Amino acid sequence: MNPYLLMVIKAGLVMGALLAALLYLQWVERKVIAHIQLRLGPYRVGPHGLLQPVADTLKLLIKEDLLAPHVNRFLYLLAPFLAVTLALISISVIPFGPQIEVAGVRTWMQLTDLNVGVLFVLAISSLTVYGIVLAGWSSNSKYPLLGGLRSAAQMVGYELPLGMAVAAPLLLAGTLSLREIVLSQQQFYGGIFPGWNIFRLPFPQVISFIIFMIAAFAETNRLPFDLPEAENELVAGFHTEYSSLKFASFFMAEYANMITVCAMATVLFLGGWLPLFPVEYGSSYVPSVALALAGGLLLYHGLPPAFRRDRLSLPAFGAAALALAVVFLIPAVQALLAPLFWSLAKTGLLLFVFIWVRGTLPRLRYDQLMRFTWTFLFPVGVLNLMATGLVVALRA
Amino acid sequence: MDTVPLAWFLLLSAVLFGLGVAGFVFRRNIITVFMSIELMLNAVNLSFIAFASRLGQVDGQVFAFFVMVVAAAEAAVGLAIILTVFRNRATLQIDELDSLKN
Amino acid sequence: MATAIFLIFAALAVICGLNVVLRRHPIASALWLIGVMVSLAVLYGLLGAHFLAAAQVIVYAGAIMVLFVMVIMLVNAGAEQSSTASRMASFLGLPLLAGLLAVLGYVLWRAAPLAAAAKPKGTARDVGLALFQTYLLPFEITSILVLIAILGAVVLAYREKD
Amino acid sequence: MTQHLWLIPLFPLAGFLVNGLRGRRASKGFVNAVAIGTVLLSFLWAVKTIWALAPLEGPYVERYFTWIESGALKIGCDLAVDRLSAVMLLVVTGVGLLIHIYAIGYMAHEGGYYRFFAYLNLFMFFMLTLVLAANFLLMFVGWEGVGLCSYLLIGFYFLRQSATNAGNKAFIVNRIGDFGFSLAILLILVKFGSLDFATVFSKIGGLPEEASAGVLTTIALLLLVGATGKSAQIPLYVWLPDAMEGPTPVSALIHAATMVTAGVYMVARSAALYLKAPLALDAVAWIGVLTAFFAATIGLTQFDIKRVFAYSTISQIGYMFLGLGAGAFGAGIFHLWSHAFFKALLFLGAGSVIHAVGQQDLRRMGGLRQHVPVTFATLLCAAVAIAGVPFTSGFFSKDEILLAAHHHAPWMFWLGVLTAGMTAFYVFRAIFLAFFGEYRGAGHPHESPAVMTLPLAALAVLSLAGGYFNVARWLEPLFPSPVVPHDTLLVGVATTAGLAGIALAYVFYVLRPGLADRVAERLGRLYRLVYNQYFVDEVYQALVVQPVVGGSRELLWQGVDVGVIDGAVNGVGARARGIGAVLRRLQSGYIRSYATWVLLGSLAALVAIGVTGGMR
Repeated sequence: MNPYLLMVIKAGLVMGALLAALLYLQWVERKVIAHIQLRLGPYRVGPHGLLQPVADTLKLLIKEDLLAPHVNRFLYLLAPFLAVTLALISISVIPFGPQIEVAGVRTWMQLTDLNVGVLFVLAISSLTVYGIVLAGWSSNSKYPLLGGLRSAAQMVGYELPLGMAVAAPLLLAGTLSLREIVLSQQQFYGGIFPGWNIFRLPFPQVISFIIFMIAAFAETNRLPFDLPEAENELVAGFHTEYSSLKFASFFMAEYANMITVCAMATVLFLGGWLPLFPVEYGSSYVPSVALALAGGLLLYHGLPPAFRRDRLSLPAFGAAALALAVVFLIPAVQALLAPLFWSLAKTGLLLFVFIWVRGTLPRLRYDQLMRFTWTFLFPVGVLNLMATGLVVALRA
Repeated sequence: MDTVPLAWFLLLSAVLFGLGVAGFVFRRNIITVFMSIELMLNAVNLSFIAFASRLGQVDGQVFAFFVMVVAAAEAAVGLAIILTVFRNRATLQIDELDSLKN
Repeated sequence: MATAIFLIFAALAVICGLNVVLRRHPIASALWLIGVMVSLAVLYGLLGAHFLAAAQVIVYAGAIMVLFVMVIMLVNAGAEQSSTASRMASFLGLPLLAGLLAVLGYVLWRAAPLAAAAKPKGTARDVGLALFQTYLLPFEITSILVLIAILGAVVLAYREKD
Repeated sequence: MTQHLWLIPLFPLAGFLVNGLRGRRASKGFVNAVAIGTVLLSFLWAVKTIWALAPLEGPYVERYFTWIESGALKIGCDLAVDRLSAVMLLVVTGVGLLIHIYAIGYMAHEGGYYRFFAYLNLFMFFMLTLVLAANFLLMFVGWEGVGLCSYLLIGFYFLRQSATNAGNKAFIVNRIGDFGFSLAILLILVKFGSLDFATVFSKIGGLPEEASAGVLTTIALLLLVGATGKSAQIPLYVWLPDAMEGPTPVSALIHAATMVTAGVYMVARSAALYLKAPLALDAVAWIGVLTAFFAATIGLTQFDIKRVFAYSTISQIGYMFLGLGAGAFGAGIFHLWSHAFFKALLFLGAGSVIHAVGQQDLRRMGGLRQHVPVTFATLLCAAVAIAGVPFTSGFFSKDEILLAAHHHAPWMFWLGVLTAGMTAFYVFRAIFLAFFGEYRGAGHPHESPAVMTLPLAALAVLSLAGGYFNVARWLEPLFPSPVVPHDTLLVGVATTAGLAGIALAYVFYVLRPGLADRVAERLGRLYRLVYNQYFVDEVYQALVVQPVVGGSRELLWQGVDVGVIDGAVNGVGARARGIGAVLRRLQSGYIRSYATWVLLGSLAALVAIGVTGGMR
């Protein structure tokens, strides 16, 4: 098969899935936060508000595109473009599954593998700050400027612990290629316990993982580190002056970044597409079981639904889940999709943690934020890296 | 894959270096002057890496790496100096910073 | 293919470099400079120096230039004004620059062509081995230099509380 | 099994560090405990080491690390013990310990208490280094170190002008000797390529007799210059009487028992060298006997009790040199051994007297027998020992030396006997003046505390009994002794001289108290000459000091320094200022101008490289 055509197909698939995920991640977030706060969340547009993202997108598309007279036009327009582009690029090197064969074509479930994949992701993520900084600067107005400045300091500050946290598992893996990093976590301790980097002996990387996640919160400007857009201090921070589609771009960039860092965490620490326990113990059936459980739950709630409006949607989704569970039992599909399931499940779990944290933790003060990274997170990261390096060197 | 002649890289490097020199000599804003220096460093790095690549050695890349590290250190200190100067003199115009005269 | 990539990004680098020098506003210069750096990163990749390509983006574009942009924003620098205080630079600058470029061009023109090496090195492993074996001492000294620079920057920029 | 010799000097060093750094704020009890404790440990370790190494036939060497390495030259930090240094070790640590204890009482009411003990400990460290050193350079370190401590302790009462002057004098005069010593070390290095005692001395044995006599004699004479400086021999003895400005325990420890005998030790250590340089050995004997005689004559006339003993020390060390020079190295060291006891005792006793009456002039004492009985009794022991009364320590050692001297050159023997008589006379003169007759001073003299009298008693026992350990015989394996027939007649002559001296002193100062002054009047000019110490200080002042000071002031300062050096410096400055005035034009203050200059420079450099063919 023509490699360029294959590339285009794969890119199309990944892009479509990513954009859909971006749309619905927002819905999931609103729903989860609503449930944390004992509310229902979006409910009106479509069943359980499932069509809300579509409505929102429509709204943003047709809103008036304001262009304030005092802005630096070129940069003002460049900033959201830059933000969203950089946020979407990183996904291209992240592997979602092993080599598969579809209709006689063998390929990896990954757009491309660089031998410096990790560095590539770090490089791209170090550029994302420009989107925000430029937005803040070009708006030519007080709050965006402050938001941009804060963002620059914050992202530079948290990039260091992030790098330290990433470097530690790299020492264990001995490669910079994301695909090989996943493959290096294949073994099982005692035949059952996963050898993911987070548990990987001789020096478990739990500390690196925690540092990575904390830094990831800051890098994506999420609560409790969303100082650049702290609405009670800075109105809306760097995107105060933005509206319409450009505003949506920033939103998209934020969610895309979230997905990227969660996928990175999955690859680096949680074994990527590798199952939780060996295939011999039936890990390939986990997707079916999970889907079946979900379907059962939906049917249980849906057959006499609590609200009348759910009388169709709940059973329908339940049935769909059950059907999917059956599909996952087909060996060919199972071999294809089980790794994908694992990788998406882990990423999804981490995304849930992101939302969960947003629903629970208050925002930090700015000085606390900076002090935390420079005086605690970075030193701990360095110590952790040194300990890992020492252990690895001693074992070598 | 065809290879690009080394001379092209060196030419590009020379052009960028010349641009950096021009910025250094003709620009009046101290930050821009500083950025011109970075441009020159980058141009030199390109030469280093081009030579390293063509000679099949890694030493040139290591040198470029050191240049980057030193550039980072230089940027940190230089920008701190610029900030201090701005704080004391409230100007970034390079020609106004002439207290060494007489 | 490689030639095409080179031509595209070399042109990009030169355009960006021209803009660095020609734009009046420091922030514009900074952004164009980032353009130069990213273009150069691509060229490094083309030369097989993948590690340095990544380092170029991470260190230069991601750290140093962020610092520049931050400082520009902090001091809220406006477009620069022209001044003619330095007669030396105004009269001698251009001829000297032309002379420098002429000499460099002469050197390039006279330089003997180098045969392409069999296999360019440049992966993280190659650079890492060179750094931590052959160049271990310089590397460690550089780390001390960076430490001193950090201290120096902190001391310089620290505002004494009255 | 290693003996950890390094511990011996290390203990006092630790004491010095503790007392020197923390002593100011510490209590006296703490300072005492540290100072005495470290010396005690050192003493015990020395005894233990010698015990463990007995019978110590050959030298025992411990090599620690290479101190200096340059080409073929390799100087180690090595310590060694043989019988010679064992004797010195026991003297230094044992007598040192007693004097430390004594000093507790003597210094009880003085300022700078901790400083005093810190210096004493430092002195012990350097002295032990000197004794234990296994090569000349390390020995030189100890040598210089004890000189430093001597300077510090002489000038201990630094608020007194005379004390600081005396300290300076001691230091400067010693520099002359040290210069000789260092020259000797360099010569040894050139000649033998090593400074290690064992290497050097074994190489000496293999040298051809005639070919190397000149160099060896030069080395030996230079070493002798060093020894005369440190051991206060003619012509460099002038510092020792003035050194009595220091506290009395210092006089006892440094300027009687240990440091001043370092020269004797050094000559004995280099015995192999001197035996190959008979001329130098003769010089040693000459210097020794002349010093002994002249110092004794001066001692006859002095009224400061410490000065009397100081000249006595010079004289006695002269004896030791005489012994060495006569080839009886063992006898010299034997006298060093017994002298350490009785001279330390004399000084400590004198200190006790000074402590009792508050001043040092013999004319202001008298009749102290009843007031300070213990001091009197112990001083008497020391006096009989130094006078060579039979069966005391001085009797044995002095006789060994005089017998050897007779064997070497009879006139030296007779001069020595005369000196022995004078020695007995001036020591007992001091005793009689201080303890007999009527008390001529003011106030009520009182006996010293037990902490002072107990060391006195211990030293008294050693002074009387120390001669029964025949050091000379014990050292025989080290030195090829000349066969000296024991001649009872000669011994009898020497002893009689001593007893006669005592009797004469008794007549002059107890039986007929006015006689001494009448004799002095009768002798007139000669008495004044001796009383003023032969005007040696004045002669040195006129012959050496004045020309040097004058020359420095007129020629070096006004001429060379002001004219040439200052002129050159000022000229350079003026020239630089002139050039700077021109170059200042370039300093426009505009960074861009500088940048242009840099551009010009780099362009020029490129072109230069191209022109010179660096570019192909």
